[in-house]
Amino acid sequence: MESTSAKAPSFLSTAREQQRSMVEEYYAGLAQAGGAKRPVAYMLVGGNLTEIVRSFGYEVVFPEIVALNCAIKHVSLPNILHAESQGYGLDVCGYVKNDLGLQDLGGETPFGRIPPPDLLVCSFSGCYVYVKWWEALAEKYGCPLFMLDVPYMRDPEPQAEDRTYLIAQLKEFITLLERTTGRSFDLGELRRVLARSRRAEEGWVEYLDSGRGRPSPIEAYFEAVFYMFPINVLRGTEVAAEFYATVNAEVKERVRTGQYPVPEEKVRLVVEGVPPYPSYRTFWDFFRKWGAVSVAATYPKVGGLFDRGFLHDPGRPLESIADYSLGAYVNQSWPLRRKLIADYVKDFQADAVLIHGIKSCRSFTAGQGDLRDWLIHDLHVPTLYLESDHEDPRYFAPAQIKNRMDAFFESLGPRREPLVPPPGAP
Amino acid sequence: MTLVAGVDIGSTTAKCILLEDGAIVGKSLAPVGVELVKDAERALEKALGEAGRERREVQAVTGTGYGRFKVTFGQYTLTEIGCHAKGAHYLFPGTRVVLDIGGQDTKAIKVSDRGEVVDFAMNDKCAAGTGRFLDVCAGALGFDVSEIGSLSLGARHPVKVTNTCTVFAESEVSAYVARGKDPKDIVAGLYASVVSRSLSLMQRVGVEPELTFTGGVSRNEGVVRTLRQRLNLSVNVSPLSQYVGAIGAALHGLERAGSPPP
Amino acid sequence: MITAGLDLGAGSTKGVLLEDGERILASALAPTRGNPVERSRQVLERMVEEANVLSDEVGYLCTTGAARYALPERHLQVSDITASARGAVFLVPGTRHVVDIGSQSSRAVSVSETGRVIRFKMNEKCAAGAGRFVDRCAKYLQVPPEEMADRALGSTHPKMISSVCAVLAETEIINSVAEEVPLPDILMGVFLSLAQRAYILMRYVGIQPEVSLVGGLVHSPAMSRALEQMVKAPIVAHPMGQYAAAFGAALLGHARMQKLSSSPLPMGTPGG
Amino acid sequence: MVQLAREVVLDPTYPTVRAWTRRGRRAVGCFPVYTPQELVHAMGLLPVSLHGGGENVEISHADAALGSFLCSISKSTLELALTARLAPFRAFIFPYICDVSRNLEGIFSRLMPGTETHMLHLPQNFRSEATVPFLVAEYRRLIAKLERAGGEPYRPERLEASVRLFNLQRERIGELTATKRDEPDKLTLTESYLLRRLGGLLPREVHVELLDRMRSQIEDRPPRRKDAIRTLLVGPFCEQPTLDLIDLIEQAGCYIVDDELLQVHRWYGQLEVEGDPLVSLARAYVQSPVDIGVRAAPSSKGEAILRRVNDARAQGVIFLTAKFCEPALEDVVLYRKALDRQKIPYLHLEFEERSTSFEQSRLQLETFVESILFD
Ligand SMILES: Nc1ncnc2c1ncn2[C@@H]1O[C@H](COP(=O)(O)OP(=O)(O)O)[C@@H](O)[C@H]1O
Ligand SMILES: Nc1ncnc2c1ncn2[C@@H]1O[C@H](COP(=O)(O)OP(=O)(O)O)[C@@H](O)[C@H]1O
Ligand code: SF4
Ligand code: SF4
Ligand code: SF4
Repeated sequence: MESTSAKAPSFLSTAREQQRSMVEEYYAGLAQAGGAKRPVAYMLVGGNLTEIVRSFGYEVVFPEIVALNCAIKHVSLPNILHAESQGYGLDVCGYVKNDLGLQDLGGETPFGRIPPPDLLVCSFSGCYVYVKWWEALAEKYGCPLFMLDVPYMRDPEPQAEDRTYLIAQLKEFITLLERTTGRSFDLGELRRVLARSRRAEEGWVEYLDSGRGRPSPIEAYFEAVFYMFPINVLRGTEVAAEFYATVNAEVKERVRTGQYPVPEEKVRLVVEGVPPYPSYRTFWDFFRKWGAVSVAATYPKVGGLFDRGFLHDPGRPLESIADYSLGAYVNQSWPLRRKLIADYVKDFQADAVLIHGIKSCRSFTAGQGDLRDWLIHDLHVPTLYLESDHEDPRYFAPAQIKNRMDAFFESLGPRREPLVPPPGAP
Repeated sequence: MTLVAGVDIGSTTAKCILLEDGAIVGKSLAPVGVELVKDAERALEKALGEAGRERREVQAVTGTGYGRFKVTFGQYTLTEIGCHAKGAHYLFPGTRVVLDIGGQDTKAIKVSDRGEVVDFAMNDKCAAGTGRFLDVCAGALGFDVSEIGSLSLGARHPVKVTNTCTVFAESEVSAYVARGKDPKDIVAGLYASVVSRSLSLMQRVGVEPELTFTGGVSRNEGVVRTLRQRLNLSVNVSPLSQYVGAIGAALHGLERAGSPPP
Repeated sequence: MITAGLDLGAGSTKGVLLEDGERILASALAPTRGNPVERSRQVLERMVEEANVLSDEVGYLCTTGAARYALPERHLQVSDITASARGAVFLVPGTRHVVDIGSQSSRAVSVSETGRVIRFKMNEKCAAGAGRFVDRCAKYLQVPPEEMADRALGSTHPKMISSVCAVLAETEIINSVAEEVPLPDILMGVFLSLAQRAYILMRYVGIQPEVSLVGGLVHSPAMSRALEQMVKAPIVAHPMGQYAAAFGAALLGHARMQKLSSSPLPMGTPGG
Repeated sequence: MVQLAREVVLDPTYPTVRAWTRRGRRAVGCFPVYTPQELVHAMGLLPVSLHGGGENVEISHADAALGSFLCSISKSTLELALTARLAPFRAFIFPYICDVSRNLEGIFSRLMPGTETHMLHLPQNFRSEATVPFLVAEYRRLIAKLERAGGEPYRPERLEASVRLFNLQRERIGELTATKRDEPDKLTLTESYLLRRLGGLLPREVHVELLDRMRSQIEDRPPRRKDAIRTLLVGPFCEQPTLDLIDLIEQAGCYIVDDELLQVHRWYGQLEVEGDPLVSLARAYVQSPVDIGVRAAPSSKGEAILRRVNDARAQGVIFLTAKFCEPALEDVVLYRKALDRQKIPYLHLEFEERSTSFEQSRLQLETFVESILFD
């Protein structure tokens, strides 16, 4: 039954404050960046080369993150419409349209102006749209574009030839950076950056792992999304390395005081897919009403599957960066993705899986229907599939989504016997 | 003696069912307008009128359908997915799969032997293949949707209706009319298109006997016939098929009436 | 020389008679109702009567519109985009951009001084962007269609419709009514949503003054008001704008007839 | 001949492949746009181009796995697989041309037990020294899969022989496309398309022979000068428009003087084998000048389109893109900006495999032609 006590979510207050000011500072810093002294590199979240670029003194812009920030702040639609008037069709990825629309309109956002790029780094890691998007930016700005071709992961472990190929490209990238910045590569600096990344990653993993608790002291989808910002955008900086200590201390406090994000945990969910950012709050509310909490999710791993064993290693700088790029979540083949989700269900004792499909993202979404089918029919895990968009508010039909969600949770009701753990992954 | 009511406020019609000790004693059906709360009230009053009963005798009212939250005078709500499962189970206890085609969406629901929802799938993309689609296309042919049920009988060369959009399908139909196609063939094409879409939806939950077809479109004998032919299965269709959601809602109230409302 | 232009539209059939490609002799309109051939013959007959000419004085018959190929006695057919661009420039000289909103589709066209199409774009995916949508909303909201525009103009806080789907948009409207949004605001929202879609098309082809609105929506002052809000420039809606394609057809027919009389080429139809 | 080609192409059960496999041979389905079909051939297998289902395949199973907002070719290919119409195939190769093709492989690998499937990572970094060696290694992964699918062991000399045969085929196809460019009235786009498409459905020797026979027939045709517009057709490199739509384009008054249909046969011209044939094959892919949506642009997109318009002496461009095909959709915006600058007329249409009514397309095509013809 729908619980009537859908209180506002309790945030980790200190961490949340800290996160907010980190975001503000970051954008404020960006607004000042650009030019020879603090050149700007545009990068993509999946398989990014933050550490290398930072070691050369670049400021980094992630248009995907800017796009999702715009969507949460309800300012994505004008950018999208502008891109559509340029000829980008309804079906083009919302991130792309938000970014290209925004670029064309001068880069002003409610959180500050986004400076144009001096360098475009395309990590072709799990999304072909990346290639198209960066081509458009290169055409617009005429700045250098480096294409890091990341082989798709079809085997559980990286193959030797994949690593060799990536390391060769990374070396070529470093040469390009030396040429464009006039600075020489500083291996010591890269190692220091990597060490900071690693600290952030360890803290982040600790945070994610606390979802195993019953009840879960974290909301591993809606809440985790807030704490993704440092791990994706500020990785390699000291603030990011420090940040997760605050977060984890507060999570422990929650457990101590019994203040859980969903006070009456009724359903434990594993969530797959990108969130509907324009209707983030509404969507979350639908869940809380049913006492549903996400205990693990794939989306917060788009910037790296750190929780599955990979961490940057200052002792193997280029090798670990290569492995990082290969390990982006969307760069995993469907068999690997399926196994990961099944593992989450088992490890985090989830009752059900929610899949949120994105109408304009094929990389994530194409095949989620098959995933649903596999979960329901082969693993007997109740699974709900919903669809809207990550950027475009026009695609969120609240009544329909609520209807499906209610029906799903209703149907879970009578069968809330403890679920048999899925019979192992294939 | 327990008297309960189920009120189904759909996207096009409001339905009400009165159950007394598990037997249907009254029903009503009317198009919905823009004042859903009033529509819901009216639906209940009309059913009470038919049964010759009083409002105060009703022990539980359950709202369902898109407008279930507008049944403000009721005690319970349940989505129409749950209700169609329950209702179909009540009418045909052997039901394993329910296909519900209403005004705005199509649902395939897999149900347990106790009438509980096991899995369901709904049309995700627009209103293509729903009741609205048939209403609009019937209009383009100059008919009302209730008149076209038997029209496809003598069709020999059904046309292909491929447009995914309800609104553009209307122009596709107009184009066939302009080209002088036999309305029989056009209607047959429409049914094939509706059935093909719902088959694809049923694939998601798995087709198995018994299948019960519910919702307003199940009153269309042409669609029923086409569905039977395509599936090569017998398909349960009750004369009360449009009321199945309301029946399920009433049953839900009956189950819950023992326990105090939350 | 008299030429006739017939626009066999999806919603209505329109016709004009032109003398020497200049002077308007007659015009007529009838709802198509699924029978474009018969309807266009009736329209032609009515015009011949109105103009008080003999039917064989009509030297050339050019069709346009969705059913342009349906009428066997036509001499030429042209696309309705070509035709309405030509007609818009005839009705409103100086037009360089045409927005054509008919019953089932909206188009934006940039045109040369002579009315030749330079670039165009039409709505393809969803049908929530054209006149039929307005008609349906009128029916839903129980407002007489001719009053839609007037009532909409009374709006102070228009309620935009966000859904891209015509059908879901209707649900959205019903929700607005349930939430007691004032009727004028809902109505203006309908026009603004239409205008927003059209605006994307318009920007795609490039907006240049003067902008003319043609098609059946010229009868809705709220439509041009909504467009003006988007474009932030005046929009001209000629009272005969619904006939733009018919005018264009008559004009192109006239041009073709002149060409034929000056060259011995056999009569051919481009794209025919 | 063309009629026969039409029948073969319209039959979604792959009659030619069935005939071949009945004789105990093994066939491998190759998803567009590019796979090294000569490699498949060299292992004693028949490489067959998959082209989706066309208008005749009703989608009822595939939607469930894929969702609605995807191109038709992905859906219909899966539908054919799930309804046993791809039964003659022992293996499927999906190149990483886009996220959809890539993910489709993951779905096939679950839903098609008993066949081998392979996602071929086609590199997108064309400047790195390491790309060719990587692609060679990638081809070796493919070889291992093909051996499991019943292919004969890989031998370099067999690959050389296959390259020679494929060179012949490319030469013949090159002649067809040259004719279409230089004398567009000698054969229609539909004819040229059908003849080319057979190339992915027949044993290559048979196709070469067939085109040999057609060559003189085409040469002997009387010219049919027609007042049509020389047009470049851009976009349908993967999902194929239906024959009716292809017909419609020329009916509306265009001559398609160059197109992006069926790129697999035109990825490179004559392939010279020097040293290791596998290296030559990889190098040919990396160095190919082909500049279409599924390949990271070697140079500016805008310049590329203008160059192609120029090479084809085209008066205008038609973008014909499959619905939901992002690689194609995103390029159109860059292309049109360049065309706008040069005032070259263009038209953008979208298509779906299953649509049978083309009223909207016809209207736009006619307007496009009229806008160029009328003054
Ligand atoms: N007598 C009838 N014959 C054929 N179709 C009918 C008939 N009555 C209703 N319908 C169809 O049923 C649809 C409404 O179905 P219903 O299940 O009541 O929808 P909802 O619950 O969404 O309001 C209408 O759109 C119409 O197509
Ligand atoms: N008198 C009127 N008042 C308001 N709207 C009108 C009027 N006449 C036509 N319309 C609008 O114009 C639309 C028809 O436009 P029209 O250009 O004639 O379409 P088509 O060419 O497709 O038949 C109708 O759907 C209606 O919305
Ligand atoms: S993964 Fe999806 S959301 Fe992200 S850029 Fe690619 S298409 Fe867009
Ligand atoms: S295609 Fe038509 S029915 Fe579908 S979403 Fe668009 S307007 Fe709605
Ligand atoms: S049609 Fe486009 S999106 Fe679809 S598989 Fe081909 S390239 Fe990918």
